[in-house]
Amino acid sequence: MSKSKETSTIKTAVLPAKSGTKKAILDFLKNAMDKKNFDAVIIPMRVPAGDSFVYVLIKDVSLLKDAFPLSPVMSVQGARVVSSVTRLGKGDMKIAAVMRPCEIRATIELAKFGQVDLENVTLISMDCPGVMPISDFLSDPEKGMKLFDDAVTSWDDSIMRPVCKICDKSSMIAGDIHIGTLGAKKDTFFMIPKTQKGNDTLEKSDIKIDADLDEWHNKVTTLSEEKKKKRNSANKDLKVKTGGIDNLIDTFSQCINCHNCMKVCPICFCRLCYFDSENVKHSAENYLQIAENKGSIRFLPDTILFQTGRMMHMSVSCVSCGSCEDACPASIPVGQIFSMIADETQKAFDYVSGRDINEPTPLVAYKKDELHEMEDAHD
Amino acid sequence: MVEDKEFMPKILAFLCNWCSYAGADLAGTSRLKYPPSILPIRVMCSSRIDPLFIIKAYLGGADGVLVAGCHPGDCHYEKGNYYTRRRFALLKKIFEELNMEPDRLMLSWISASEGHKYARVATEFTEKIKKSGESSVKNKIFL
Amino acid sequence: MTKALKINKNAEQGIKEFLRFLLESGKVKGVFSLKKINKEGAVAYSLITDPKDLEDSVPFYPVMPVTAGSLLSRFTLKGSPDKPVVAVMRPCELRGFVELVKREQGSFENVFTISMTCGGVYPLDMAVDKKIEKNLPKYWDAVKKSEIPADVRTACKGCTEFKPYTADITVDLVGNKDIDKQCIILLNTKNGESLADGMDAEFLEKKLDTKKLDVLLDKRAVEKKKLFDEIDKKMNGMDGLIDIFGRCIGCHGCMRVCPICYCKLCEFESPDSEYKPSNYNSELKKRGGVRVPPGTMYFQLGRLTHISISCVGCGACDDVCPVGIPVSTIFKKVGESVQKIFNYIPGKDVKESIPLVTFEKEEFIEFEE
Amino acid sequence: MERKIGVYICECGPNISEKIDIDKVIDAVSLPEDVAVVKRYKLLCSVDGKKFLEDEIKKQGLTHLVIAACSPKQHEKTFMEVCENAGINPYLYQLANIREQCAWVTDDKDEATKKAIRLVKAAIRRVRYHFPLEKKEIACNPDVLVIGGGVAGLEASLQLASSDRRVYLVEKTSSLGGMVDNFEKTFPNMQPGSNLIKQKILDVNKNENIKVFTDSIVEELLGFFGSFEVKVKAKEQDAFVEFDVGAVVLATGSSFFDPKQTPQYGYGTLDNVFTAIEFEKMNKSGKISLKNGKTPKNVAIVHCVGRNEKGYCSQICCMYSLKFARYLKEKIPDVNVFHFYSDMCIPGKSQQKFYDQTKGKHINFIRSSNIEVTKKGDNVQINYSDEDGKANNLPANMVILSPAITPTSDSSQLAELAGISQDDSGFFAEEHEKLNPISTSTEGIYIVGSAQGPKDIPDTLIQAEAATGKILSSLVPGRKIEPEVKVAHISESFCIGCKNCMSVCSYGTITFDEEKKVCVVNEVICRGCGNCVAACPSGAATLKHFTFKQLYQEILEAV
Repeated sequence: MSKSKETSTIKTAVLPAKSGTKKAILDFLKNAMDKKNFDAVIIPMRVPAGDSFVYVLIKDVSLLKDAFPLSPVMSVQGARVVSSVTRLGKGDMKIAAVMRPCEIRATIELAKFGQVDLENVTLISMDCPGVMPISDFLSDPEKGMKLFDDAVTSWDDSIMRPVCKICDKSSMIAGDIHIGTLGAKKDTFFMIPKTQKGNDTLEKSDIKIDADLDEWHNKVTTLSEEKKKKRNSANKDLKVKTGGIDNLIDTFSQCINCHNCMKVCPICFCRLCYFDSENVKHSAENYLQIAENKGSIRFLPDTILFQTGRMMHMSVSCVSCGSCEDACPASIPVGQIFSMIADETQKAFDYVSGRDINEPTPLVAYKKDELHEMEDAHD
Repeated sequence: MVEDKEFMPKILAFLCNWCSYAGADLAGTSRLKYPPSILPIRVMCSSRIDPLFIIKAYLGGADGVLVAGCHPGDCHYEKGNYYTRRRFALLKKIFEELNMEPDRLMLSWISASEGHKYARVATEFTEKIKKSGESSVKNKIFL
Repeated sequence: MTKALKINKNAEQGIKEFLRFLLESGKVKGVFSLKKINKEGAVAYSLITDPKDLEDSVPFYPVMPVTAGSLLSRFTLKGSPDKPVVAVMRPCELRGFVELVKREQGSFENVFTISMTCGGVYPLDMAVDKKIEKNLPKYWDAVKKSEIPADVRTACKGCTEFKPYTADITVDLVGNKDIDKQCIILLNTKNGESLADGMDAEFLEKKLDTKKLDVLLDKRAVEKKKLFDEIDKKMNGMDGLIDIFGRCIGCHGCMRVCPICYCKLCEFESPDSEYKPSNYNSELKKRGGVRVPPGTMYFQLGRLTHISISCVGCGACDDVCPVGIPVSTIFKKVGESVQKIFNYIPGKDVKESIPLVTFEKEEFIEFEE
Repeated sequence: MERKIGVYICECGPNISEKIDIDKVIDAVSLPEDVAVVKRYKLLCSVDGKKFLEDEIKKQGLTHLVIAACSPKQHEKTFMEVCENAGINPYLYQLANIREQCAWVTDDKDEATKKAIRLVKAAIRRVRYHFPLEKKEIACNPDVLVIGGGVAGLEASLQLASSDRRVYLVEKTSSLGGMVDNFEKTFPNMQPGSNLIKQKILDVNKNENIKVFTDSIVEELLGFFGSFEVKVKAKEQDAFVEFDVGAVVLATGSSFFDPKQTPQYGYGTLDNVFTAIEFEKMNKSGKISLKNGKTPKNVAIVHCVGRNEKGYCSQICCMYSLKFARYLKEKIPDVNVFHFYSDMCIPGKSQQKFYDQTKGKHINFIRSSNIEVTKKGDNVQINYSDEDGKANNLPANMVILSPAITPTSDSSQLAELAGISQDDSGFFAEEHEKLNPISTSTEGIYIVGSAQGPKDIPDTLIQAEAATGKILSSLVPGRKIEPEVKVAHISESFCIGCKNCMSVCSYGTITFDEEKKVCVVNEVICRGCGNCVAACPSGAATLKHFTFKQLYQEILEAV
């Protein structure tokens, strides 16, 4: 199996964006819908109150003008959206989903778990400057809009989610088409087809795919290297802060077991979480017995079990989107922690979540000759 | 567009099998006339009507929802309609509190022999809904 | 007049001494109380069996990480303790538990309850950076004076049910000027009396001073009206609701922390509520576009039909909402009005049926047309 | 398997075709790909029509069927049979009512057509979510348990017992006969009461298909229509007799209001104040006399004792009070009888006549209120207000009180045993006053006689015969019972055990599994109203053929 194709062999289209990239992307979508290349589009829209952005499945082209391909917040992880639309059947509509790279990677993970049917979906990603923590945006939406607009221009990540600040995959192409703004000349942007489906889509829209990718590629590589450095150092600090059982308990001491993190996680797709099931409910006497062993127990007692258990269940597929952290009412840096762990678990299996739809998730596959470092030394 | 036709509401009528549905049938066999706004949904007992159905119908764009069952004391299943009435009261109150057009919901007891009442209720409710106008919920995309 | 116990220590130390007596004398097998669980001072509910561990307990700490009603439900759902356990909880938490017991989600068997006249709790986000700890002196000062402490939960600001209905024991806090030096423990029930029996402390006959409670009640009522009026202005039909709930991210945290929402799997997360491609098709045909995941309003309205009748106004849903929707104010406002038509006060009496599983033959005639 | 839906629209002669543009409907509903065929036909319910449908289903290989025609009340079953004959499950079909609730009620043909399109579309949408339901058959036990050996129980036993149906008659006292056995004569024809009952007792005793238990009570009654398990215990014995029956007749009779609760009548404190049943017994013994052995000259009969307290008229007291006047006149020709009454209850074809015949010299009727009986010398005195409200009094030697009929003291116990409900007064509650006056909320358990409410002998016998009719027609030996198919079901994995469903169920269908802490539906008893489903907050309960999805899809299409 090949790792993703050498980027330099891929060609890109260069499109004009005289009235801004947003407008250009919407025009592209409108044009594609008019040509019946797509019947519907999944894209963020600003809610009427203006204080958030949500995904809308749009069929009526006239609604597109209010769409926001690069919204400042990620209120719902896009993978959940694609799953909602296609889980029970691919349907008869050709749909374009315009989302962030991490959302697309999660979508691909869900496809591996049968939670998404991609047959009729074209995944369109874009260079991502990050998203703002939702509470920051909510505190003053208008100011938030302005800050975000500035950040898109300057590519400054200081207002973004903590995991966005250290995201080294913010331009990773995992879907069918990627919209590149980095390295593009003024008033232009790239449309990079990654798959045959992407290629066809662009061709059907009469878009020529003939330009080199080097400028974009160089810029992205530089940025990604920078972020990787930042990431490594942040993770090192975090490991010191949260490593060891005592620190871990301290970190999660404010957890209220609301399981919001699980609920908004794009990878946690179970209808009923194991950690909410009958398996974790005990009798009063059981609880008292546990308490008596220690003098007292926190109630409910299974916070660390839940957190580590959830890691077991999803960390190889974690895309480091940070939705969990946005949803945590106790301000636990849960996104950063899970992201840090995910780095390690995925590395162990030479796996990158959402990188390639043909790569099986690590726990449903094995190689005969691997992971010997985990085994006892004696032969 | 041919002409501006008069607004004909879409009203869902949940009818219990034994009384109200039979009453509606009787209106038919008696050749009574009422507006085509009413669309019947047959359930065995009005107590099957989960308030969530009514919410769904409303969010789905129904201009009105009618819940009809046997008269209190006459329920084919003894006391189902008493619970229906409580659930309806609860839901109506919630709609009221949310300033959400409670008048689009209606509860009526119609027996198998009350074909006339059915036709009258259907007509009057339709008139009432016509006055309230088309439900704006129909066009909402952020539900 | 009720039998009461007077312990000459500040209220929190007093109740801790009482709890210690209960554990040491073997009258109870365990104590449910808020407790500091680490050096940082994080506070969580704990089940304490060793009297020594009571040292870190903070029974009256003004925070509600989870509602104790839900916890006691979890504690007793799979079988009650075989010897008494005592739980210190706020009036709304107790009401929540009563509602759960009515729904067979827990039991009072061998569960004794200590509650208090409640000054309210701080929102969860204030637990970060020790903000609550720093606020404590101001908090207790306000409680003493029958005032609403600044910055407490919105739900607490407008809560008019701060005196417990059914606690075995009530600790006199609101308006009690002497909480720094004495702890008055009212023994409301036989269970309460039997717990206190044998304690080396002063026994007296006492009654809650309704005047000082009324002072707070009036302030809270004013606050409540203000909250309700404000939200009422916003609840302007479907557009108003979309404005309020538009930013909902669908985490359903409000449902998960709600003491009344007790289903294993919420109906709104069940297969029944999922959209098939055909559903999307028909929605799109109608509206041109549809929010995904769908059903934000359906969830909120549906949850209102499911729980408003029993909403105890604890405010846990507000605390957990990552996007700051005033869930609790809306649910409490709707809740009170539906409770009124059924003449029902949730959590008041464990023997009273939930209105939706009972009926009277002559009622609600006004709803029929 | 691919779904292939066939849609057939009935012209119903001119009934539908003149009011609805059927071709337009066909056009409008032909779109979805799983709709394999849409056709019109002149009269689907005709023999030819049914044949046509059957052939179509087979020829087209249809999996689902939608018929747009008349009301399901008319022909739902007809087309279910067609489905069965054609080899598809009859529940994979839906009938859209475009006649009674569309064609016949809509003037404008355009509008009617539009409405018909919506109705048919909704039916198509719904039928996609139908799943096959299988008819169940259970072997039924034709035997019957009759509780109560009074006139009602005896009559029911005699009617039911036959060579292929055994009757178990359980009587709690030591002898059969019940209340009627006390009556020397019965109104209105003044025939000897004991003759009537004696013959029945004789017949029962010699009927080898009736097993009589006296001095016995039913200790346990479990199961459902067609299969109840019964445990009978003889008094003062520990051993049970156990047997199975298919139906139960409750004929446990009634009791009397205790006049001691109304001390103003002097019962229990004054001599020569008797209750009606005491007087019946005295009369049957052959001699009517005062405590001192003397013959009474002036006898007062007080009607409606306890009527206000109980809040209902007991129907038969006026008549037996009149009968008492006859008894008195027969045995003491010169006696003076005074009826103290407030309303005379003499309905029906023969009762007025009885009253007219009884009325006469020395039999006085005093319409009165505020009655009080006091002692006056050796005698008693009746103080009362007359019709004008004026206080008055009347001395008498003897007072007979006609008390209200009440439920027996063990009726609550019996109701619980049988799982049936009681009315506000404590009598067994019938399923429906008008529609099902002898059935109860538990199928297969019937109530007859005064256990259901005050009743005279003819009405009691009518009920006994009605109940036996129900049983004979539904519990045929050798025939299987088909319980309702469209019943509730509770998902064990989603049920949280809150018992909301149990609280609202009228039929005791739902039980609680203490081990798993979940509610369980007994599908044999369930009648399929769906109340429990709407009461369930977690969506664990569902009603087959009226599932959330089916209704929800229908709703969505309809709006």
